[in-house]
Amino acid sequence: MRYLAARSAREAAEALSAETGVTRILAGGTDVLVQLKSGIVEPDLIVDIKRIPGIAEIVPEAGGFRIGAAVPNAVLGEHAGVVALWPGVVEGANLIGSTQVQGRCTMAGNLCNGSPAGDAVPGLVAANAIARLEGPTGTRECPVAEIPAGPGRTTLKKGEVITSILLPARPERAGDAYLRFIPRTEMDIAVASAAVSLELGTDGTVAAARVVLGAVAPTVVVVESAGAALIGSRLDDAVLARLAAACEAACNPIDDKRGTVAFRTRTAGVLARRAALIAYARAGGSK
Amino acid sequence: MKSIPVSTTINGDPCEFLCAPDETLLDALRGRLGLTGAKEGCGTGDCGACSVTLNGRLVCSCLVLGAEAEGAEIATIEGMADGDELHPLQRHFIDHAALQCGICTPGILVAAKALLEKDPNPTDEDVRYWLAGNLCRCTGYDKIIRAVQAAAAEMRGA
Amino acid sequence: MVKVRLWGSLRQAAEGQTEIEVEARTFKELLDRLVETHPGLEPQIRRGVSLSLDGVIYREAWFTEIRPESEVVLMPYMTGG
Amino acid sequence: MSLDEYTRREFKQVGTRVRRPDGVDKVTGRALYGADATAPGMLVGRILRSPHPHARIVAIDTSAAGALKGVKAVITGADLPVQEDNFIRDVQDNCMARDKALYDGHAVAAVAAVDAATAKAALKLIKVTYEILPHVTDVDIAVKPGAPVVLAGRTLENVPAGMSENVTSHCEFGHGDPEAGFARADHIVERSFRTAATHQGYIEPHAALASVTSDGKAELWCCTQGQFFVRTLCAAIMEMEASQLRVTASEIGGGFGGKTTVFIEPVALALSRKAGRPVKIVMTRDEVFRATGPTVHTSMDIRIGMTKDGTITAADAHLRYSGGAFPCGTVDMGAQAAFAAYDLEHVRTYGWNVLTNRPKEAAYRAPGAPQAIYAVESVIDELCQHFGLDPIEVRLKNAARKGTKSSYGPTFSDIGLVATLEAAKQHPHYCAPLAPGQGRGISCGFWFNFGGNTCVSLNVNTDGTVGITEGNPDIGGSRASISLMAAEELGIPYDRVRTIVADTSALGYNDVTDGSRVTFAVGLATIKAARDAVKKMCARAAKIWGIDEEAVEWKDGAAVPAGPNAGKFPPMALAEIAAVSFETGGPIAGHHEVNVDGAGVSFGVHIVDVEVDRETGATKVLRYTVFQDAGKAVHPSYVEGQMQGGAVQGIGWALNEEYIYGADGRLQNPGFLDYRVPVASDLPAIDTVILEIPNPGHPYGVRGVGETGIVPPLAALSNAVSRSAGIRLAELPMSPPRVLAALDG
Repeated sequence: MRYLAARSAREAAEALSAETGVTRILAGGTDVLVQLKSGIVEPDLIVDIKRIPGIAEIVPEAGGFRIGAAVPNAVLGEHAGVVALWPGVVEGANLIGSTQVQGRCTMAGNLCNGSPAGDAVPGLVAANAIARLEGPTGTRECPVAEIPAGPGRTTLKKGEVITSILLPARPERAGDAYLRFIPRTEMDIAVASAAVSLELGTDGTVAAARVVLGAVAPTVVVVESAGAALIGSRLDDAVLARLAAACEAACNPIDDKRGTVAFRTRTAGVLARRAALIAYARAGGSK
Repeated sequence: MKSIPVSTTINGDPCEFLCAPDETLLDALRGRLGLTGAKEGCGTGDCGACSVTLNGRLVCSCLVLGAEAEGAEIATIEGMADGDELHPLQRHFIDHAALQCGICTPGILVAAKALLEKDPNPTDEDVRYWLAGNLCRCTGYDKIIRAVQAAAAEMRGA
Repeated sequence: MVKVRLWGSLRQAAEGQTEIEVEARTFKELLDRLVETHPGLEPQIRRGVSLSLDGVIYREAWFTEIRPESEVVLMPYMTGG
Repeated sequence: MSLDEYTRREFKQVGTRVRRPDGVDKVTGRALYGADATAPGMLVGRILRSPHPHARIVAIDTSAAGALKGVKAVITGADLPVQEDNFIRDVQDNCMARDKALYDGHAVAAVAAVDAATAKAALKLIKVTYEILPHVTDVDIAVKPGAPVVLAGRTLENVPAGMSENVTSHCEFGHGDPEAGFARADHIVERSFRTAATHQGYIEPHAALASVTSDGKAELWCCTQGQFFVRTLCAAIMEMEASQLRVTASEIGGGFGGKTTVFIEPVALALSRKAGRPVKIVMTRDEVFRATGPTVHTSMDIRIGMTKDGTITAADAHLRYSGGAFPCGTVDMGAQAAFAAYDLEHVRTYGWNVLTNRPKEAAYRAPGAPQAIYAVESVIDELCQHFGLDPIEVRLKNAARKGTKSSYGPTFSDIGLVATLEAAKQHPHYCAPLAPGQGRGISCGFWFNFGGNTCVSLNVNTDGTVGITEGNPDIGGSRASISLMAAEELGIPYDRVRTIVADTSALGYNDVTDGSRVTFAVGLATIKAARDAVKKMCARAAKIWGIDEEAVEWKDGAAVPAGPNAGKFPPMALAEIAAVSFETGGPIAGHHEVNVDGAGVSFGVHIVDVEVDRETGATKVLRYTVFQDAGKAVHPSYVEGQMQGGAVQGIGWALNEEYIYGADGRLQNPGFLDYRVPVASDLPAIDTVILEIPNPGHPYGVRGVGETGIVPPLAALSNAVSRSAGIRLAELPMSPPRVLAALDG
């Protein structure tokens, strides 16, 4: 195995595309090193992107924030601006692993790991976040929602590296929230999760909504019908019931050591309902 | 695999070592530098026994490559006491019987120190969540929380 | 003579009896007499038994004195964690 | 040993919260644990493990591995001797499979190489030809005739005919006529329960460093609860004489029963012998879960009858325990412990041990008791709910007490159950108000406690300090307790005594640190060793004073004339006698060797409040209080620590911890990510109430406290969940999917 601390995104992309063997990109490393330890992968090349200038920075951009791919989630959580604008995205990112893991793990890494249960991903997808990628043929932008391809797989092409993620601007009355279910209070992988992002109209009803579920299908799921169910409402009980039902209908989970199909389906609806209420309150909505 | 030379500062002292590209910081600390205070309980970031700080940030040294430590400042349990004077956390852990077997203790002390540097006056719940990545199987955590709070109170008073 | 109470599954090895009377003054004598008089008990005794004497459990201790009025209960050999 | 050991006394030091002698080492990272040992020229040992739950090993080709540069030794089961004795053979075959791989993770070969990377590469070059056999990992399937047979020919004579060959032993305990008793009951609850296998979950993986030299001598450093037992097992497996094998116990990073046997130690020795160099093996966490000793998993049927005033009229239990691929006797202990807390006229328990393709069970804190008592205490709670009776009152009404003929045979002498229940009943926790949706559960727990073989040497140094050499690894602060008892007995300050744990060449045999025995048994031997030294010091003083030995007694750390007739001499302190010991006859030491009995049984009562999230099935533990009799709490902090640690392990067992096997027979969750031990944020404070009812079998009244604490939480949690959510679960763990499924009916 070779270790390369790339000095530029270009160097990283070129090294990755030139390598014929197995490669891994090292940002926080909290998934990659676990894979190394367990022997799941034996890379020929590891490219550490943390020494690329600017890649560990958070920069305001067009009313939103550009989050460098190597920004540890603990740093993200300490950024008052991002927390105020996208609290749900940050709470998802901050739920990953322990305090120790938070000191290393990144949203981009969570996305590239390809797990349908990644805690950072539903919030990013609900936020319509855009990833910026450096690849052998240059730079491109890609909605975060289009990156997951299945358990452990992404749509990234060989040699492509995410260098940053843009959290867009949002209107005045907007809020988001993320909830997951785990058996303990910490340290588990989500058994089911839900992110909800809402914008309210001037009348205080929901004008736009995006509901995203995690851990209930091979990738995170954007549940259009669940979002639609909230439009024009103040989240009364009947609307929340329709939201939960739409979420349950969108679930296509597996039975495994972490949860059953029935449990994941049921809790996905519950979490979406609870997350919607939190997002609504954050947006300034009142019932 | 060709070894990589790494220059770091460990517990305030400059330190150079060679490590394999796939070698973790934990293995380098324990195997190459004789700093066996950090323990490997899992190797996958689930137990926290290998906790150290890297540039002031609490991490699991099993989830860091040795090569990544180039230019970094690392603090381990071995650097926590000031000479023969124990850190208040260390003292209170002994006085409150916050350790039984002691294998998780170095990691918990390093983590608790990082907490108190960030928040000198945490609630019990803050301490419990901060330390959720440090497994202890002997104590049921009760005396650990009490010891951290006693040390925090002393440090605030100082 | 002392009365020795057996645990349930030893009954079949002791011709259906739950209590056996033997002449013994110590734990060792008791085990020897039991094996002599009830050979069916031998496999279990060889695997190991504990002895409760007036409510106190003894795991080995051949020379533990047994008085005729003592309550003697045979138990499987036990270990802890 | 007798029941007249105890004499009432006022303690000066016992009962104080002194600093433990290993504290500074452990808070500074200096303490040396198993994996911290090194030796010159040390090789790295790694073990190849079967991916199959059940397979015949047709052939193992190690030639390519052996030829790899840097590989110094390769061994397989064929390198170890054929053992006659069943017990030793099982231990050995568990360390290294011989003919069959019996579970996922079973060791089949091992290598020693110059570094970890080479060892890992060598493992990949070992070619094992397996003939895959049908497997069974579930006790209820394994027990049925026609199930795949894990090991043939291991059924004991006590197993009724016609059962699966996986049933290796049967036991039955009890008295009276249960059917007659059930006929008198106003209500009978009959329920079947299952409990998952759990793991002790010590944070320190097993580690061993072995060095065998060409003259047949060997050194072994390892983390173990019993270096002497390790020597016994390894000497048998290596066909060595005990005197040639010195085993040193490192500091131990948790055991809880799981480090009472060997797994890698004989492998490290065999590799070292073959390589001619020291070999260190450290298990990965994955190996710890797959190939050390979790608990039994169980299936149980419980039936209890009660009258409407809360009197239990009869009880019976059928227990099916599986301790994995080798026979074990854990069900015997479960069957004896099941109803121990109750005074029953009619009671019967039946137990069966069943083989499955899982790792060989090891002890875990009160082995066998938590499972059976969980089932029994759940049914008693259900009866309390049925009749609307207070659960503590019902337990008090039926509690075993002095004179009760126990369900396992003997008549109880002084036991502390009633006092413990009374303490729980009067505690503010028991009557604290609960919010809607919250539930409170209680449970009793029981464990036998043991004493065992123990040696202690106590050396009086010429400067008046004292060194104690004992032979039991300190897993929870026992060196502090032992020093305290010596200081108390000698009448010198605690900090003038230092206790160390000896290697196997320094002391006679000591039983494993298990059965809650150390503070009790080693403490007893220490007190007697101190008395031996005192006797010798009195004799020296008598010589110096020129009076009879009988005319000298020991008081407050000094020899004094026994009365006015003995003469008028000022007290001669220990330090003064020690200072002139070379001149008065030589060094002074006391010692004591004994096989201790009279440990005295132990009871505990736990109260827990929980709240179940009815939409997700998650259980939050809100408040927890432990009540337990310690006889005499030598170091109260570490007594509390045992009670708190046991309670939290039990909480984990009740709520989330489980071995999960797939249909392929492979363990699905061999890591701390998915084997979910409680984390700090899962828990409230764990309050403790120590009762001190002196144990007549110990000079200071000490009773073991280590194990009982893990017994009550299982049912206490289940009973609390029942009262919070209105559902009665009969399977552990009560993981959220199970709770939610029960709530959804």
